[in-house]
Amino acid sequence: MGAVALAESKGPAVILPVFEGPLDLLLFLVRENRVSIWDIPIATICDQYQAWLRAMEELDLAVAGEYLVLASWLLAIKSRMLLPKRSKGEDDPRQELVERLLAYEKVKRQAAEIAGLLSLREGVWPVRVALADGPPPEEMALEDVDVAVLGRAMRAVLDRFRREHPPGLVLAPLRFTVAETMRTLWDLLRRERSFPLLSHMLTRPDRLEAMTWFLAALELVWLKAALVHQGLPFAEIYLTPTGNEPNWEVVADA
Amino acid sequence: MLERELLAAACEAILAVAGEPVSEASLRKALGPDVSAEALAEALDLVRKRHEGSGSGLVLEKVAGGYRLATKPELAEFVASFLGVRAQTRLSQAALETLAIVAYRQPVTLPEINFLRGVNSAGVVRTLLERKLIRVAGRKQVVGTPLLYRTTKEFLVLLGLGSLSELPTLEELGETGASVGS
Amino acid sequence: MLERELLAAACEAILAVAGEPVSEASLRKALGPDVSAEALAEALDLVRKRHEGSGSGLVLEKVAGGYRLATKPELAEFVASFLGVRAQTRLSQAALETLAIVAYRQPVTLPEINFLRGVNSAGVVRTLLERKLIRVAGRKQVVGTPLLYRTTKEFLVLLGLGSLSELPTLEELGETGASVGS
Repeated sequence: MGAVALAESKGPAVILPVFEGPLDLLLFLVRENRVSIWDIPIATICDQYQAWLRAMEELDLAVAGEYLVLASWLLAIKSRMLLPKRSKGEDDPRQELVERLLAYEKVKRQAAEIAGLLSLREGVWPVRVALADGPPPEEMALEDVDVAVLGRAMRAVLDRFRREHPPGLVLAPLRFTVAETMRTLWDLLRRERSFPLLSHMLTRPDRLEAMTWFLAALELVWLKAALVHQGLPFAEIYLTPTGNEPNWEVVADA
Repeated sequence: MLERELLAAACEAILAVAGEPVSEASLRKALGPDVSAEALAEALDLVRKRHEGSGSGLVLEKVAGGYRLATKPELAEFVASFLGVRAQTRLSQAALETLAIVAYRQPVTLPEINFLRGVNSAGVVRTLLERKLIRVAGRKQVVGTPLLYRTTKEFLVLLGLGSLSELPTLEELGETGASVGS
Repeated sequence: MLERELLAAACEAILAVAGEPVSEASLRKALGPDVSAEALAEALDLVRKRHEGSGSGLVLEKVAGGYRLATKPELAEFVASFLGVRAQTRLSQAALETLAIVAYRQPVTLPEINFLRGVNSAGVVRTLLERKLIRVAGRKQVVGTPLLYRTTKEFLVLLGLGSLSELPTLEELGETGASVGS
């Protein structure tokens, strides 16, 4: 439990402990009031608990939802305590809370035991003498392999794969649509009668745009709206119109 | 006797390169089939004694079901100064509590940890996983099949324990009805 | 003289954790400003002598960058034998990655593994087969009919899983602590 200085009405300068959670705060209050954990004066503790929450809020300490859940639980117990007991055998409404507190208190003592062992071991370093032929390769003992290790290895594979295979054209934003380019190309063909596809493609500033022109040309040929001519391999590719205007409604839907 | 001294030297060399506890079984496998358990025990005893004097900076430890060489705690300040670290990074109270829950109740799930501590401990669990103090050990067959956690060998090494059974037990203060201490 | 012995012990501890040659300057820096060059030389001499006997597995060497502790050359065979034994119970990063690919993408072929990892993984696949962590599960009906690999029952036991369906997704593992911090 760390501590934060707080000026409060109770005294000149009160130290506000920083709690690990609502159970920690509740344990603190039980101890502060010097009451038995088996017979907690719920009304008093409930009021103090809420006072602490307000103090924490005023200090802008993040009050997690868990604190509020316990606050409403305390209120529920408080109101049940006010009801007359229906029968002698009825459970004490505080029973479950006491069990939670005892279990948490045990966790805290076990944590202290572990902290104690750790402090004894501070400053003990494993010996690792270098090997004559360089350090051994990074390996992991089989018994240390768990699903978290396996998952990390898979993520490493996938991350590396993505780095080495940047996304292709498929994922690029649709700045140039094939349908629109087909329309433009058709208009050009009708006007010019012949269109140098290759040089047009090669002078596009954008690879994606060049691809779009190519796909648009293929589409027009497929729809029998244009013909392709190429004199020699690697020479200019010319497109000429056939006079069959494509059905633009169908093209737009495709 | 040379044979015994050679065996001790070989053990020391192996432990010095291992950097982690080595089980008796692994040592015997590495040293050859003729080395009896008694001979190994004698050799290890020789190594331990050789380092007991104040002239040695090392110590033979029995941790996590094996043997390892470590630096002597009383030399910590020199080693720390050389390595440029103050001490090994301390664990936060939240991490200690979570580690205690896993250590004493393993195997345990995140919902169980959250319930015991009264706060969401997912971040702490991940820190402990990254520090290799706990590991995932399958799933619990309940609704949502949450992952189960256990402590690791590294946890035993860090605490200097031979096995989990050496974890300190607590007197059940709560059951006697005594008021709560911290 | 105790002071000299303490100095020798501190030198030994530092050299034992360094894992590489340490210069006299670094040693003196770690040991403190009062340690003279002569005192350091004496302490190192003490360390050297302590390891000269046949009972020690280590040797103090003076190399280019300074001093270092190494295993004695005549014990190399034991050290190599130990490292060989240990390698059988360890997985390299390459093996771990390949195992992860088989686990998450099974059934999977070697060409598919090679494609994902970007390197030929035939040797690693063989290792995993020998360790019984993966097995052959028929052939893929594509050109070359490559063998298909799957994980084994031993793999599930190692991870503490009842069945493959319990293998957490990468998203689930990533979320193990995405929320509340420690």
